[in-house]
Amino acid sequence: MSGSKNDRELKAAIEALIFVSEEPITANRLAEILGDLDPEDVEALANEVMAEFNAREGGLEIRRIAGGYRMSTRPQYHEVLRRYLRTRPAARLSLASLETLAVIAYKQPITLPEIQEIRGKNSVSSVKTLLEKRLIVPKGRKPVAGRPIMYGTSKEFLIQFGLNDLSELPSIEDFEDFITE
Amino acid sequence: MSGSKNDRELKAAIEALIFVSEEPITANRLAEILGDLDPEDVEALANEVMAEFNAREGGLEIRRIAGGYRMSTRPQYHEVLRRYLRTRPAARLSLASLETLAVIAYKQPITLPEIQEIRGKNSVSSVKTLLEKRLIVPKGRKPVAGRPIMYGTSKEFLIQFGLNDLSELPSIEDFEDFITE
Amino acid sequence: MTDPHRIMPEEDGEPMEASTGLSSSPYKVKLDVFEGPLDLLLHLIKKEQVSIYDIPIARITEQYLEYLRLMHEMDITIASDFLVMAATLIYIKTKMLLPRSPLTEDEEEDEDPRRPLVERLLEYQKYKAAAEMLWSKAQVEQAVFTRPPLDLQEAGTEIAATTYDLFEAFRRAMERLKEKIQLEIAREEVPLEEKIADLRQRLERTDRLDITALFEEARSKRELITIFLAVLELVKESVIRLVQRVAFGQIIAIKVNRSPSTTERAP
Repeated sequence: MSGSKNDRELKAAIEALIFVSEEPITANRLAEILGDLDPEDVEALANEVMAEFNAREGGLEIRRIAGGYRMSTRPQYHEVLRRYLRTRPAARLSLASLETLAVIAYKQPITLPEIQEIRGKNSVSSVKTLLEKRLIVPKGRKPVAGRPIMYGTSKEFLIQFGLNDLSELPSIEDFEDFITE
Repeated sequence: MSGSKNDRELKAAIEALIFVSEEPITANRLAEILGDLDPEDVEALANEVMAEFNAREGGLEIRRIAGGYRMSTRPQYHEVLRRYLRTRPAARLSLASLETLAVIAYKQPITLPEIQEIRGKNSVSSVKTLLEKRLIVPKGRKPVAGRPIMYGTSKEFLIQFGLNDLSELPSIEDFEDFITE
Repeated sequence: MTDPHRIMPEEDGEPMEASTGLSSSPYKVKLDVFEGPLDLLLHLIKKEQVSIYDIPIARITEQYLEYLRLMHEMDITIASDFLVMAATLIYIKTKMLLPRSPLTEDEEEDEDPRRPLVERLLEYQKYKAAAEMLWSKAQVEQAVFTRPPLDLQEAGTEIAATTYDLFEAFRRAMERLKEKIQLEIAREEVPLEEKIADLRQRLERTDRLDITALFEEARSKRELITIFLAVLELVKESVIRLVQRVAFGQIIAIKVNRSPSTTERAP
């Protein structure tokens, strides 16, 4: 086992590289990045990193996959990770959905054709997403030809955006300074 | 230090969860996922995981950020990682924006006119930049004439500045010493 | 304390860049560094090596005004904040020249007129220093990397968007709509009069126009309607008459010769 200061630094760098790499990272690649070192030396060091890391018996392990090194969780914790993935808060709304939601929030009650007129693009799937997320709700029908459904924001919408009521939505005037410039 | 089989398993699971979580994961969240455990017990275990993981002095470390735990590379390896990931340091905030951010961080919730009063200059473009970078968020309205929007720092702010919570900011009085120089 | 200006050049600062032509000026380098009146005052105080707690107000005011004059000469737009501060300085200077009121026995009421300004400067200095602290913290965080995002499917309901995002999304949609409308109006604005004039001109060169081909020139429904209206207008004015040889066939516009002596040459 290498004990020199330099080797310790190299091994730590290898560990960091394995961690950030999206794909299994090969010894050749590691050698190249670390400054044209001998790939065999680097492989020996990487194997030491792997052995020491795995000897800890923590929740993670480094394995050799497809000719490279990869850090992953140990299989026995997959159950708990699945539970985590199920419960984790979702990322942001897609830009399309956010925009559709914005148009509905500011122009409610509003029909699908009207939304599409403003956005200049098909908004069917965004409206569907927003309905599924319960951020918008149908608000009756518009008394025009075809009697299209009108949509408005829900209570869930207020909760998620931390609004007391719709009057708290920022208005153009609030951000006027930012817009004119 | 906990040595029981059960605790070892729990700690390994915590390590795995910290690894997979994209955002800093809180002790409450960990407790919930691990099966409705006492958050305080989980926090104690997570702190042990963190201490043991960091004692290795490898290329990675676990830190408390934005109220949660996060695994990341150690700062001293940034050069080699940047070479590998081909990233440049993110565009820095301008001094104007940082100054505005400092005022907001220490005086939150604060309105635009109040920020301008302290800085003695127009701060519109800085506030806009900070909003766009999600470092600050609107925090309701001030119940005065015109009901101006108040701003405060976001979770993203804590993450980007490596803070666990706002109390980790040095007190503003500490900067008094800098004045007379 | 290091000077943050040196390590961190301004990116989106206020328009204060000193222009060329005055490179010999000792002020030039400093000018592109100041952002606001408080920064300028702090700089002057430092440069003159005077105490912030006992500012020689006449001297500093004079220097401050000198900077404004210089900025003006260099065609730098002077933000109103600077003028407000100039007024404040002059006010303080005047007040200091006045003899202290002998009637005022209460010490507090007869406070140093510089005091509110000094307090503002002291307060502002703290945030300048705090900004530097934030800068160094961000430096450390930028040297840290996290795991690449795992390929996981999205689920859940919580939304990470603020009312600002919502407002921005709405504003962008409305702006797009405005642009679209303007574009359409621009296209519509091939005015009828122009179309009529265009047709008249063509009729000077030829006696007959293929209306079907004319319609095909239209790049939009709007223009098609404009052409149609122009043709109708010319028919109404008896400049042309329309002839169609067979049903659904080509429509030809034939110039009507106003001269009574000329007979129509019907097809």
